[in-house]
Amino acid sequence: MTPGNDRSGGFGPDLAEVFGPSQHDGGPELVQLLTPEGERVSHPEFSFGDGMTPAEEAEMIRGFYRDMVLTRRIDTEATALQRHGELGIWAQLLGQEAAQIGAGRALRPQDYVFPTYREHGVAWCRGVDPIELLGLYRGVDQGAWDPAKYNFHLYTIVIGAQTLHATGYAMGMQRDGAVGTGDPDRDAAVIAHFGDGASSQGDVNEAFIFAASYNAPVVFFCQNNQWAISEPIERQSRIPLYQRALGFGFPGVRVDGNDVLATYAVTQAALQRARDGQGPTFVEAYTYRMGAHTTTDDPTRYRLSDDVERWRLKCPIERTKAYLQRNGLADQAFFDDLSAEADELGARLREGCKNLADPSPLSIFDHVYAEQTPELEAQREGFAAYLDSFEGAH
Amino acid sequence: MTPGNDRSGGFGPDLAEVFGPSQHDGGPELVQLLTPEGERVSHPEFSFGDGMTPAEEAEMIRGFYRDMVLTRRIDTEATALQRHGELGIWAQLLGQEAAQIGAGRALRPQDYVFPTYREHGVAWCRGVDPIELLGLYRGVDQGAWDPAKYNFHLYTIVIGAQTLHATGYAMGMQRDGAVGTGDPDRDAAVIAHFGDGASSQGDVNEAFIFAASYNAPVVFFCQNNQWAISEPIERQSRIPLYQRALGFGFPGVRVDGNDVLATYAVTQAALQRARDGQGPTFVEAYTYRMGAHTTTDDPTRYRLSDDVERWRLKCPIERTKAYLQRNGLADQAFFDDLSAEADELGARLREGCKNLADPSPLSIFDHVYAEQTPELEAQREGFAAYLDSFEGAH
Amino acid sequence: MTKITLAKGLNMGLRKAMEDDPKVLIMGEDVGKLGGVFRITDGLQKDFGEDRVIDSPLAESGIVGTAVGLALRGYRPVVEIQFDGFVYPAYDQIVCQVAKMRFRSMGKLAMPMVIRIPFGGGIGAVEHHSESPEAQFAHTPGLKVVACSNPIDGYWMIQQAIACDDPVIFLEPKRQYHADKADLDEDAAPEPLFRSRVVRRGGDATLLAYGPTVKTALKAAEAASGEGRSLEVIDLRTLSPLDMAPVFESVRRTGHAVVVHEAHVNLGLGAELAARITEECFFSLESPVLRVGGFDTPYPPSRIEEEWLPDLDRVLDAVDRSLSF
Amino acid sequence: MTKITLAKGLNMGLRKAMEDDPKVLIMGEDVGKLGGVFRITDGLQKDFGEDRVIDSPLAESGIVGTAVGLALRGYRPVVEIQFDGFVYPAYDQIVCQVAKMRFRSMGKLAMPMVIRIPFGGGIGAVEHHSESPEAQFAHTPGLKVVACSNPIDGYWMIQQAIACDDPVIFLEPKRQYHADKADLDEDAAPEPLFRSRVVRRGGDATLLAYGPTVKTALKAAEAASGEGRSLEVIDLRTLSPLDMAPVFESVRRTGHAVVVHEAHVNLGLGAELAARITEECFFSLESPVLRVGGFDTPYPPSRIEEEWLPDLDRVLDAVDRSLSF
Ligand SMILES: Cc1ncc(C[n+]2csc(CCOP(=O)(O)OP(=O)(O)O)c2C)c(N)n1
Ligand SMILES: Cc1ncc(C[n+]2csc(CCOP(=O)(O)OP(=O)(O)O)c2C)c(N)n1
Ligand SMILES: [Mg+2]
Ligand SMILES: [Mg+2]
Repeated sequence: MTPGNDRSGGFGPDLAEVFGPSQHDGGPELVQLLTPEGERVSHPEFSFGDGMTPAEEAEMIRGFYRDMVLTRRIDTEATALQRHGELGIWAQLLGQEAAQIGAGRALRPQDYVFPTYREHGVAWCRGVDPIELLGLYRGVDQGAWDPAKYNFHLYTIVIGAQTLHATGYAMGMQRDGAVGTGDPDRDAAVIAHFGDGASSQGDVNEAFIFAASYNAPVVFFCQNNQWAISEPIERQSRIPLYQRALGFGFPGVRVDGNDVLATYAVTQAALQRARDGQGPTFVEAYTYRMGAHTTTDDPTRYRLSDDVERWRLKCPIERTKAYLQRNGLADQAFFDDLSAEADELGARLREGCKNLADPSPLSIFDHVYAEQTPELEAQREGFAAYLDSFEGAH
Repeated sequence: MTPGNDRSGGFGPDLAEVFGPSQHDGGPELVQLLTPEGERVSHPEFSFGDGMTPAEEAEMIRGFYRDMVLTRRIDTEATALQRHGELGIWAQLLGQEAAQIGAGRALRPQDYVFPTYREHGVAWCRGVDPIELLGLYRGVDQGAWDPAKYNFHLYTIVIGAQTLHATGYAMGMQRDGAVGTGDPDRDAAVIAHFGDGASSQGDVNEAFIFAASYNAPVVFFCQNNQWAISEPIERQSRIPLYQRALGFGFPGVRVDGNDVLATYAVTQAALQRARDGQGPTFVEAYTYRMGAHTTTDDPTRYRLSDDVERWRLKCPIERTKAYLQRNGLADQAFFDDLSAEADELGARLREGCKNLADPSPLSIFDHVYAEQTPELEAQREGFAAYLDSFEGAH
Repeated sequence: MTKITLAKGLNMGLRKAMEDDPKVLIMGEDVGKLGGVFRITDGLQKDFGEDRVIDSPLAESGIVGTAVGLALRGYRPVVEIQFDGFVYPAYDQIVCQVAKMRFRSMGKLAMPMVIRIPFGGGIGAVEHHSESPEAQFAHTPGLKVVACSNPIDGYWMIQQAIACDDPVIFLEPKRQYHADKADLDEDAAPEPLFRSRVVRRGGDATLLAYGPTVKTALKAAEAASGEGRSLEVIDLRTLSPLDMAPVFESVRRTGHAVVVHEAHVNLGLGAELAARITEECFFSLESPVLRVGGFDTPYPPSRIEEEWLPDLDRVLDAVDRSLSF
Repeated sequence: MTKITLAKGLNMGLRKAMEDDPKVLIMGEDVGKLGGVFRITDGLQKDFGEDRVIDSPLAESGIVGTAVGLALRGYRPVVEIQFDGFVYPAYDQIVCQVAKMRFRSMGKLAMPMVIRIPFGGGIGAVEHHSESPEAQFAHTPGLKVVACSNPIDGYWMIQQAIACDDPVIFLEPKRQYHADKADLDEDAAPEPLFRSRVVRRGGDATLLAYGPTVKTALKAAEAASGEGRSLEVIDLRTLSPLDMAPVFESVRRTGHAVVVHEAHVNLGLGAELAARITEECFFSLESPVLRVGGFDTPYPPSRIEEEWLPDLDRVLDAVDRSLSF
């Protein structure tokens, strides 16, 4: 090749042609086990239900369905609570239920989760009381649950920061001898959640490097919901995101994030690789943010409703329902009961939210350090005296 | 596949098997045009000398040889100057001459360079007086040359930071209409130098993302000299570094960084891609740091002399000399003249270094802002008066 | 004369700067179609194109780092950091590269960059959205740091900052974006950028404020006047360099000074102001300079942020303590 | 009793901490075989293995960010930042994550991490190798910041910092690593970590110093005593929280205070000390607190660094100005 003459020569084929653009979702690269129409399909590498009886399998899918319906209800209620002024803001997960439930249900108790601010479905799977999710958004706390109780870290708002925490935590598991022993109750892994936008942060790429370098047991689970607030995925990557991992020397796979069975199967396999001591995996759950970025966002300024309509046809809940119904795996009573359960949950959330009390002003000084410093004690006392001075005035 | 049973299934083949380990330098992936023994070999994609007459080609190779010999002399002299206390520290390039001269000579005047602290050979190609390189290491300045004069930015010491500057500068070229016009005197590109260690920094990976996203005309030129101070390349990547680029959606190529012809050919092609508007390329120049990290480092603490000996056989200068001699492309007079020229350069450097004057104490206050602020003016005056107060005392 | 909010003033100022100089670029997350989460860049991408109003990948170090390169190429990038708490990933580029470029190149390289940061609390947001990081930037030589407090300043100061050949950290009190309106006279001659301004005359004590606390200080002065106390209020406007002349003049007259900012008191701007005022006005001071600010704790959950933030009563309390010292 | 340098004291202290608690890990660039560029971790990887002395990829945010995860898993990471000027890529993780974890989790999560930073100038290095970033950390609630100044403190303070359940920014005056030797008594009872210490008694004025400037202050006091002036020297040791009691006691006695640090004067620790001393000792002060520090310019080329750094003469000059105010 004469340098400069043949424009593509020497550097291999045009990668955009090889990989296709970043928002392309067809083709064999997308792992799918349940079509938008609710048909089971098979995949050469991943499958769901192996080793289960049909009854067990149906039970599990009904469980996923229930999880998704209840998670959506939490989301809808919280959105309404924000509209009524009970929450300051809410980050909706509408449309991402299958990605979160599929990932969340693939976890074992000893695994550990590092969520973003939108992982309400994963929190549900970990047993966090949904009322505890509201505090941050109401402004009464910054996450009220005990991470150690659920192996579910507090929400992280600074984009990408938690992927490094996840990697470090996984390095800790290695040091604890909790990886690759072959004991299913002992071997553990970490899952790090993040978004398509987050993939551009230095921290996330450094997390890939550390995880690869130490072969840490961590699954990088990216919900590519196509948007980072107003910016489309094309701004962050020109090829499919899961390919990013290959350049760091570990596998990446794109799964249909609106397909709860496929997401479960892929995440479960990735977690098992990690637990077995085979290191990190990148899972790109290809999905769509059906709602606004948060309740303060106005997506009509930057995207077409056509897109949203197209994705509505891929609804993760509808396809699971169609599958269950078509195959007679759930009767009307199941759906009615679930509907009642959702209503109850909704009522409990509304009630619980309103009962979330404001913290006391003096709590400002709590937990800055393990023990109160003299400096802060003095500030606290000064502030207490100041507050007291109003007592008389009122 | 049953999740968790088949350990590699679903995630593709073992990448370490596909790509080989990061420090593996054989195989077809390494672009080489001149063997360590000084034999010309051909490569299916890259070649050197097309369109030139044999005389022109020989002239060019003699030029490269001269560049490498003089660059090495600069390095040796500076190392000696440090030993004699004339420099505070020096970052040696020993062994990396071909990588730097190959890259440096592939540049056009309108291209722009962002170096690290070790790009003395590239500086040489850009016409920077080597004496100007010494100031930073002597402690009399932080880079004395005018970057705009040579299109060669100041050295950057914070690892990786300059790769973002390079990308931004390239975005500026796009906005100036200096890319893809087809006019060889107008179309321009940027080259960003960095090391294997640097590839772990968030900034470098963000630079890849920005460059890919905007298709910026920038060549990421990584000298993989196998070491980041005491850390081997395996700590930063478990597969060959050039593969990193693929995950970001642009081409990567590994070239024999001790082969000046191959490095020239590959860099030149990558630059041309950029100038043509085809976006970024990653070039991994596979080489070896023959010296210490800097003159304050002691590599015997962390690496085997065997390795160094093995790499000595791949010397970039020796192989070029062997080629020139064996093919009768340079006579003894050429080598003698060059040797004399190197001695002269050495003498000029020693002399020039000693003449680099210390800055005046009051220069501390210069150029903090475009115009002096009243605050700094007051500090300056106070300090001037303070200094004056000693005049009498002495 | 047009009635404008601070948000509108900044938007108009940016537009004017882009019209006046084709080298001015805007970069940041969501600054394009969305117009930024606060709509400060509303309509600019539509009118100036995607090459001049650049939606960036989600990476703050990347934004500032590429802006450095654009500045070296002769552009004048105006970077938007979405919220104060997200400036830290870019901290290295700002402190080690942006701030030092002119000095280390001995004046050969300029860094005409504006980094706009919506700052301060009071909007009921979740964590990392209500920070006041100004002291850390003011401590860094090579950066200039300014804070606007009202719509008219917003309009002029952003243009002046863009015209400035030094990097400017431009702090915008996000709580005020839509709070008040003022009459803009586009033909008026603006005050220079690096000048503080006495915004209310008074003789009993001096209140020093900037950004969001200027309004608090003015309210406190108003309330105090009802009790027969006359407080002078200075809007500092420039935090680095500080413009101390009007401050010294005032404190020499009143003998009392109270600094009000939202940033943590410990090592906040108040510390520097107290130190300098005491050095220069030692014999005029009748009491030590007092500081009212955010407590030395992380920013609290928003339901109690108004307790954490300095308010009118805490300012008046400090004035009381100062006058009765 | 062993004669040790500061470097040796730190190395021995780290070793002791690792022996005492298997959860203690060391992380950083080149901390393994090389023992760190200053050899502070010399021999530790050999004796404690690669799992406990971890050479990291070249990425500071990655180091601190993964250390956060390790701390959440119950480890006690001790992070080495190679040079002061390279802490900034980790700034976001330190300020937004490390510092806030306990507060935001309402005490449920601890962050027992030590971030060791060789700091300060005077070693003839190139740019970014001589910075004094302490004020920026001290301004951040949730972090503790300490600076050692001598071999014995080095040995004890590093162990105490590792034992502390809060994150500690641990500043080591790199210029002193090999400068002086002192007798270590390993059976002595160490001073508590968060206490300042009067290191020389005197009655005419109080010098406040920490890290590298303690030695400068002591030399200045020695020189002054030759001229019949008796200066008290306090080694602050803890920069956040500050231990003001001995400072107030001293200044009430002397009526004069001079703060000496290498960091830029503007918004350096001296500002906070001046503000607090003036608040507490207003009627005892005979002159304003004066500050001697690095100028408000970027750190200069090393051939003139000794002009930039506060030295004995500049301290004495300030004492003169203070006493003749
Ligand atoms: C460091 C940082 N910068 C900016 C923000 C503001 N911000 C919050 S969410 C968001 C977009 C995130 O997009 P993505 O990662 O795709 O996650 P998604 O919200 O779509 O789930 C931005 C820019 C932030 N939280 N942190
Ligand atoms: C942000 C940052 N961290 C640490 C350092 C200290 N340091 C200087 S060079 C170096 C190793 C760089 O290795 P590499 O990128 O491979 O380049 P090489 O020196 O081999 O040319 C380190 C850690 C630095 N300069 N900047
Ligand atoms: Mg997204
Ligand atoms: Mg290297």
